[in-house]
Amino acid sequence: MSAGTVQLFLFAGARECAGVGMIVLELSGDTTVANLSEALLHRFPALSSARNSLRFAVNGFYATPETPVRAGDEVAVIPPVAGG
Amino acid sequence: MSAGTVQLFLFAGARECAGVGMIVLELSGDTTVANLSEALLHRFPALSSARNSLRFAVNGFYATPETPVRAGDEVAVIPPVAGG
Amino acid sequence: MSRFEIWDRPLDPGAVIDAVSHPGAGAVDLFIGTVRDRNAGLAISRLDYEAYAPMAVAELKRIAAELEGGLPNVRLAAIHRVGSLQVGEAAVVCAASAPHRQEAFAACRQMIDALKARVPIWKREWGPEGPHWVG
Amino acid sequence: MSRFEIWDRPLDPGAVIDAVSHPGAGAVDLFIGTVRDRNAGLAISRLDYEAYAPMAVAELKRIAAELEGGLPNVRLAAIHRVGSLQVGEAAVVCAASAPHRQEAFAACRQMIDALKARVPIWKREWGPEGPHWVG
Repeated sequence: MSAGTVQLFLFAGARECAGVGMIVLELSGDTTVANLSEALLHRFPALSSARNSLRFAVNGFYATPETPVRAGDEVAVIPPVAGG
Repeated sequence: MSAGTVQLFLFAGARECAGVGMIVLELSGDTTVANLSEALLHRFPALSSARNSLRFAVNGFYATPETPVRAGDEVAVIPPVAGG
Repeated sequence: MSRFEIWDRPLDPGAVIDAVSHPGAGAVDLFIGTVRDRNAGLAISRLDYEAYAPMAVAELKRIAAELEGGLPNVRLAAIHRVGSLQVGEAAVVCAASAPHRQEAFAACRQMIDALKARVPIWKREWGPEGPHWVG
Repeated sequence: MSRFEIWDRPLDPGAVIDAVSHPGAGAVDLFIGTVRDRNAGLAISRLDYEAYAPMAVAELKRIAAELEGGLPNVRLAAIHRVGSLQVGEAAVVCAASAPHRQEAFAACRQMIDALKARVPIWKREWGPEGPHWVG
């Protein structure tokens, strides 16, 4: 049981699509990246078309859908990167 | 028939081995790089042990033993290169 | 001292060369990625770069640790710029040093390939039809 | 403006980068060959470089023309130093620019490989048993 909140940061096209760079999500019970992804897409349906290209990071590491998320974690939505 | 002289430059180990950096050779009749190589080794027997590793250049281009040499040409003895 | 950084000012290739140079390194390979005047046939006027900076630095360090594990005696460094860049400006500079050139070339190449695949940095291209995010 | 030169003073990587940079080049690869503190297991205190300078410059230009013929849109430059160099000093700097990084890496690598095989430059190594010519 992980109650509390996490900060979820959005970047680049995902940020522009959502219209915000950070949201705070409430955790209820055991939560994974997949759960947060669902909550995010529910809140911002405009992100749905990009959903297959989005990756997530938890505390600065790339995560899988199964990665657990706990109160106080920093989660990030990572659209396709294009450095260099 | 190419009468006259050519300048022959020596570099690096070949220069040290011969003890000079430049010699002037007399041409007599049709002359090739092979002829100059023979004349050079005759004059500096100490170069003989390195003869298989020496290359020659005529007027700034790598030459073959058959390359003709004419009066006024600049010939160079090129020991194994080691730039970089 | 290897360095992995995000800068919001013009990059300095000399700083990246210095970061990997040492007396045992006979070879340094440096890569500079610059803003081209066109992409996919379209004229580009500028590029805006954005980074998730703390993770970008951490990911650069993880890439370097992985590569240095496979290529002993290699040292790596990379600095990426963010903000609005004009054509010709450097967006990224990365370098690898090694005793010999084969390893320096291989490590630098692998560093920039991994950076482009994994490091959370994005760019918005300003072309004839306005801006759009690349990728 | 590509440049191929022999210098008897410390090299400047920035000058070589500038020589190949242009608005259509998205990638620059730069190689620096420096004097290592050891070679073949022996401690090195310095290296003396000697060049047949007019032919060395001509041969560098011929190498570049050959490579640019096979890799369109690539630009090359190289400067080699002569004289007495201390450990850590750069003996050669060469660079290639191209629209994309694959060609820049390939051209820079081929340039330095050809330079080492063909350009009339020699070095005398000062090791524990005195000086000897390498090669």
